[in-house]
Amino acid sequence: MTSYAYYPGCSAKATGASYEESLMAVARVLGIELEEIDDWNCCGATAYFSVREKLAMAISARNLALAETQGKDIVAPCSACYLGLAKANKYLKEFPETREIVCGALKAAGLEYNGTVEVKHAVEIFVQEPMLSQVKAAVKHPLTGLRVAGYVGCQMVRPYGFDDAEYPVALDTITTALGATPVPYPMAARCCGGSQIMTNEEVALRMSKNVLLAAEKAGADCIITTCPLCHMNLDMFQAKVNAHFGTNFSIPVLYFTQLMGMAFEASGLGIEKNLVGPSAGLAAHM
Amino acid sequence: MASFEPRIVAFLCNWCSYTGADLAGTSRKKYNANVVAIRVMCSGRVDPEFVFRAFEKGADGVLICGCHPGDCHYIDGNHKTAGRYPMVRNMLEQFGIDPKRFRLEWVSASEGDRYAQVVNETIETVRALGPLEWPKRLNESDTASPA
Amino acid sequence: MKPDFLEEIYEIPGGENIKDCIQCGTCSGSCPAAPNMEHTPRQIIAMIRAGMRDEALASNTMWMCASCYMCQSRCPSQIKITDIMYALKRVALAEGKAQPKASYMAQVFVDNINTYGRNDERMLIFNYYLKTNPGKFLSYAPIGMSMISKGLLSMGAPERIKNIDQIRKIVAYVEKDGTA
Amino acid sequence: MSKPRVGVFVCHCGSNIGSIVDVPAVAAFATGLDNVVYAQEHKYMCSDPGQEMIRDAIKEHQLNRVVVASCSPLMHEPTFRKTCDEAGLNGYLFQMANLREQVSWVTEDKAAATEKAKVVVRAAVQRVADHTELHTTTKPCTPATLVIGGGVAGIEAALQLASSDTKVHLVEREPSIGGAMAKFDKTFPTLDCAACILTPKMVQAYTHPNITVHAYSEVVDLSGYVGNFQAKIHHKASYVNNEKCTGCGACLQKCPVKRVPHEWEQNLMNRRAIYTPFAQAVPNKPVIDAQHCTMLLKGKCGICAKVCEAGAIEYDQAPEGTYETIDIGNVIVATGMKTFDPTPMKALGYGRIPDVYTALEFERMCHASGPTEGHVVKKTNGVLTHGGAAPKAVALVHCVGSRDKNYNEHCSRVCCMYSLKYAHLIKEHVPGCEVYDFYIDMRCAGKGYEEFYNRLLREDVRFIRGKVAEVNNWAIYPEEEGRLVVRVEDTLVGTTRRIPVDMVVLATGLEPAEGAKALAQTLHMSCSNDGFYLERHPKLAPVSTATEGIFVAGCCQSPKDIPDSVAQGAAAAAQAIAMIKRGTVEIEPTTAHVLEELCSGCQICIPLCPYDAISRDEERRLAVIEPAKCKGCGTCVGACPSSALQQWGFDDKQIYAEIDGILANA
Amino acid sequence: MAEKLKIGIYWAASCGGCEIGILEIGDKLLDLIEVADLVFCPCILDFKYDDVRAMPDGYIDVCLFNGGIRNSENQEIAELLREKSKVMVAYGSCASEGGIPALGNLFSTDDLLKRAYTTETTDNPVGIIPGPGHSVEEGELHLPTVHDRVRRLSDVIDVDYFMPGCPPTEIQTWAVIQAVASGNLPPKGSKVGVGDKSVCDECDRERRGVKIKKFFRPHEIIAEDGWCLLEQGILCLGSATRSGCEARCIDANMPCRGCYGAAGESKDQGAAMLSAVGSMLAADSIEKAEEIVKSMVDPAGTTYRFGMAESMLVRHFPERGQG
Repeated sequence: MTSYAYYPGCSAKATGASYEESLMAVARVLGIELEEIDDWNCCGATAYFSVREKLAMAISARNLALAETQGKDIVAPCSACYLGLAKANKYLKEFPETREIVCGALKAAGLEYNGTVEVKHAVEIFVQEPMLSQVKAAVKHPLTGLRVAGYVGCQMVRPYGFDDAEYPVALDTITTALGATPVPYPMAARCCGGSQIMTNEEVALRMSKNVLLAAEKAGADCIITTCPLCHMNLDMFQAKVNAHFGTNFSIPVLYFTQLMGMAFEASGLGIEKNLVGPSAGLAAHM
Repeated sequence: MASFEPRIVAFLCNWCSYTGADLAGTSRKKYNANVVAIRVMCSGRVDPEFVFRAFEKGADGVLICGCHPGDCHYIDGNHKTAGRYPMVRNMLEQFGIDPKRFRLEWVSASEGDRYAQVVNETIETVRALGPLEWPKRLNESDTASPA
Repeated sequence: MKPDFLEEIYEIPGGENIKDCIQCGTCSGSCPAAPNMEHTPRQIIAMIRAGMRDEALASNTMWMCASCYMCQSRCPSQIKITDIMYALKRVALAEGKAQPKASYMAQVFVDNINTYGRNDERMLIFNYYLKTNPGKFLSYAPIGMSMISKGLLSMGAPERIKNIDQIRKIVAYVEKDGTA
Repeated sequence: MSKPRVGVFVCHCGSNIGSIVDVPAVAAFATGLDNVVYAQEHKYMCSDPGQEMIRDAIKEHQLNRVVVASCSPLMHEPTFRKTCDEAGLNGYLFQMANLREQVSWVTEDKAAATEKAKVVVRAAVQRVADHTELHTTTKPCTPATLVIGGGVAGIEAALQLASSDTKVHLVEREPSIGGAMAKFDKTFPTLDCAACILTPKMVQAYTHPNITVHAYSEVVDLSGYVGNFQAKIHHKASYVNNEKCTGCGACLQKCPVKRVPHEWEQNLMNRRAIYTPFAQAVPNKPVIDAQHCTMLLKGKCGICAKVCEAGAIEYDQAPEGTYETIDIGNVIVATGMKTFDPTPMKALGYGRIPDVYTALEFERMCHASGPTEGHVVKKTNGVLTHGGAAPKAVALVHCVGSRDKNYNEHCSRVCCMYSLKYAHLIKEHVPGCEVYDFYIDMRCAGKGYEEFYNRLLREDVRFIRGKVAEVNNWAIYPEEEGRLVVRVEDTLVGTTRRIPVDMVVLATGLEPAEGAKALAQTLHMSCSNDGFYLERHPKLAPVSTATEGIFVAGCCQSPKDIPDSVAQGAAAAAQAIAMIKRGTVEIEPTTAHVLEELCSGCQICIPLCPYDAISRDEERRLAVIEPAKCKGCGTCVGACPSSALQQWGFDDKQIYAEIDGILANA
Repeated sequence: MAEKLKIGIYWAASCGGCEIGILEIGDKLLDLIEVADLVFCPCILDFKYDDVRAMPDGYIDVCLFNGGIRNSENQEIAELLREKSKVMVAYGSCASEGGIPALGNLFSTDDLLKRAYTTETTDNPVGIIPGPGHSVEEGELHLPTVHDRVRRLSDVIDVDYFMPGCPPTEIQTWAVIQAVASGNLPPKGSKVGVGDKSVCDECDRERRGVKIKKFFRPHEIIAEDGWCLLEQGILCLGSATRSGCEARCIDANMPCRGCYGAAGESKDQGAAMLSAVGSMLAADSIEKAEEIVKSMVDPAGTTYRFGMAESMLVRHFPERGQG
């Protein structure tokens, strides 16, 4: 059975709890082992990277070092964590001076990292064969007729990532595998405002609005996300968007793992924790 | 051994590598001055005896550059060079000469930058290995006085 | 003494590519936040190269950056624009030229990590608005309440990771190295 | 030979060498070397006074060896060989020391440069002592030229050659000559009709008694040497007998297979299974597309044969085609370019949004015999017909796949100008249509080009300085509904904009033609990093290549406009003609030869020679080398285990001397 | 009748095969006795070095010196015999090219002594490694100093003629004796009884232009008769080895081992062999070549089996040699 070092990331333990729950539920069904990295720390995230570049790499690398002792590749469900870890991993290999400082720092903390770990996003482990076939096989309740807008946002696909940076397909692949219908969704890889939501709320809300608008136009019954922060902006702040722009979106926003869970008829998906209630189309499948 | 300046003899094929080396010049790429090039029409002309001769006469490293496989001006002369290369390396190793002192690289006529880079790399590798001083080693090493 | 501004930029991995900018504007055209920036990313690069240090550092541009990396993935000169924005934030913070409101967030976040090893969102939000706009904090009450009701916000005290000392050692090492 | 008396001449090359290398010191150093009887410096050794100095010194000091320490031998070796010859000293008793390209230009530290210069000179002095007199041999030059590529550059070259009574073989892989230009509607900046000026030249070339046009054919091998090449030409199976075919076109009308994508029309319309690429095709002989012809696939149909009164249809032609070997004296390569495929640039929507077009697609759209009969219209349900709706606004996007390190770093040189042409054509075809022209830098270097730009400025084209970041078809604001949105920074204003349009034309850049690399290998030419063919010298020999007797012209060497391509075609022709009129070619004497007293006929060398220049004399048990066939690579010499093979000008002694010279004080 | 010819025969670093080689002249030995006296030959008769020291200079007419110079004794006697001999012949491969013992040149003297005196093939419980001045209870032993490298006879004394071969053929030997006897000597320094070309000149095997895909040692393959051994992947040194032996080994379906030394103008037998065989590989890239070369065992030991002391890299006078 496939086994990974699981890196939850901070949100998964709080606002993103239902992402973790549903991911675990789905992994159980597919026989994927996700062994949480013991005593992991923050990935550095955008905010940290932006003001303490090398330091962010160093603390990020601590997780890589921990995972290396497990001898497994890392799976991160949060796109920001994915990028934080992947970036550290990449720069360590590409830029000797960075490697020097970071390895020095790890050494100071009694750790070492030899660059043997690969960082994967949670989506990645499901879309690649043979796992994709197993996903199809695990579907008990095909989500026939459900129109899904697959939203991956930014950091899962840019600047690195395994899917197209402009028009990603991974989520549509999964959606189709679950029997549902992916809607053409131009905003799939556009920014939700993410890290700006607190510092420049107005800007962030406008971005979220465009993401929601495109989903509505596409006639989506729901949006699926791959990141707790995106989820927060699109779900929790949907009301704020409506208030701010006088729109009246009511588009349920699910973690893609929740959608998978529904199709698998798995329990403990935390769907009830999403703020925007199910649309008619979605309710039909719940 | 603070400032050891290695001496590198480079054999360059006329069509790709020597032209590439000239391009490095016309585009003013700077590289270490410790390499001196010998022009041959094709890297296939480079007889292993030349390589040995260079080491025998005190070279610290030897570099051969030819056209990329497939680009040889003489169709496949560089394949012959490629064939001799690993043998010569093994042989040098048996004589106690570090094979890293002997390098074969493909440099095309448009790869001026690459030539400069290859030269600098080679010199740094050899510098790290230290002086070879083969003639000195041969002279010193013997007790007997020749007639 | 301060390093030369451009040097500061070159110093980031791949930062030297800024020399390759042809001022085509692809970055700005790709930027979702550009309309709210005092200077577009392209202009900021021009300003950096023109040595307009203070203007660039005082700009809100880098603080508007949402880190979506669209500019970077499209740049025809392969410039790591997002990283450059980060570098600007660092210099601005280091020299106290940063727009206060904007820079608090990052600062709070960093303190947060350095103390707990992880990011406790409640502490983040609380500390941030404490510094910037306590009134605003209340506007989050509805969301906050619904989150609590959904069990997405625990009321427990923030917890540290076991080996927080490792984080401290790492921080100490890199900070003394001065290149953080 | 009498004891060597070497003269060393060190050049300052203005400041090129002099500013880094201490030339007087080098000259002084040379004086102290064995065999050196005279050493002198000069500001410009290649100048008349410089050469005069060498000639005088040879006579005055009875020099029997000369070393010139200046630039690269690839630059001036012939010059100084000639200088020696003029002074009665055999040009091969001369050796060049490269102090410029490989010393002064590449070394920062002056002291180091001077030291290296001394070493290089010492090596040359030691080497030249072992030089022997050599003499170039002359061979007759076959009075015929092979021109590869029937575009405007190739046609021009062929016509020039033909008019000098030289036989020409013009090889074109498409069914018709004409190349890219034949696809164009108008040409910038004069706006005259491409077909009107090109078609006569095509016909002229095809009918010229001195020109044999091999259409639908490719060069698959080139052997021999300058003046005496043999080219192997592959004639692809066309299933039509060109002798019999009258070009009446009956078959084109009757062929029932109508849904074949028309490559020549950029797949914007369909063609039949038997076709000519375009109406004015030259030769006007159809070819059958074996992938789609039901007769060839399933043995059913045969209509074209039925309707062909001339009985020219030959289904039984060998599918692999036929081969022909021709003798020529030299070769002109004019294989042109292909345009960049923008599909990978997803942000620009090509292939996803119907009304985003490449430059060539739009060219065909403007063309009276193109898919829309010259109407500039939008697609209707994804299909382009002349009935389509006219756009209200069109965006012209510059630098697509050019000046972009993710694709091609080079500037394609013609996109700015043809975009201006399109801007004008759109205004002409669709009165009142808004035209937005998005550029990074407007590059209008050429006769009448800037004037053309100025003219367009007056034609109310909206020029916006900014590379288009994105083209999408989803509206955020009402005025964008149902249209395409161009996202860009107007860099002159410093604001980002969303501009709604109905059609986008991508100014796709120029790339090396399909198969350029393979042909380079067939002809033993080099490519530069951008993949275009490498000229011998970017300034002084722009249409020559490193290979004697092979010339390049047009876009295969780098992106060019039509006037430059034509000029190069003519220039290459001039060089080819010069060689042929001379009637002979000089063969370098630096070939391999056998020392018979040492050769044991082991035959190691024989299979190594790519030119079959070595054979075995059975009764004498010796290797024998045919000098005319030997190209002087020296691979056999390097391989000979008993040093029984040597190469004139590169023999073991000379190279040993050079090695020893380099390492003299090691 | 004229005074009989005085012949000296000495063995330095050698195996004794050369003496057997001399016996190979068979019943010509009787003719030899007619015209010559053996005045010095430790291998056959009991002589003391002092007997030689007692001889007047140039007393010996011709000295057939075999074996390379491995230690101080070899060198001392070489110098002594040079004084006492009119004509000095480097007899056999060891004296002229270093021969088998010179393979030791690839190793340090210490390694050689350890290998010789301490490895399993030697019964030496206390692990004695003899050296100059070695004390046993009987007293001090004075042994020759082992040099760091085997050199050619011509590296330590002035040699008149060279007669390579392991051992030289009876024809060569007899030719030289006759030459000296009759007094019509070839020019000084010439190699006697050999050709200028390579062994291929005397080999009739067929070349088929086949490229080498793998190398075999003689015991790994049964070579096809009549077909060039090199093309079959057997490292036959014929093409890089001086002719004169009539390709005897090859006729016996065994590869030439190169005992006559480098052929023609070649300066270095091993390098020459590599240049030839390297050009024959079925490889169009460094990677492929490396793959094939893996099967070539001990290139130096094979291509310099006899010529090691002559190779450029371990030759004695680096500053000498054609330039």
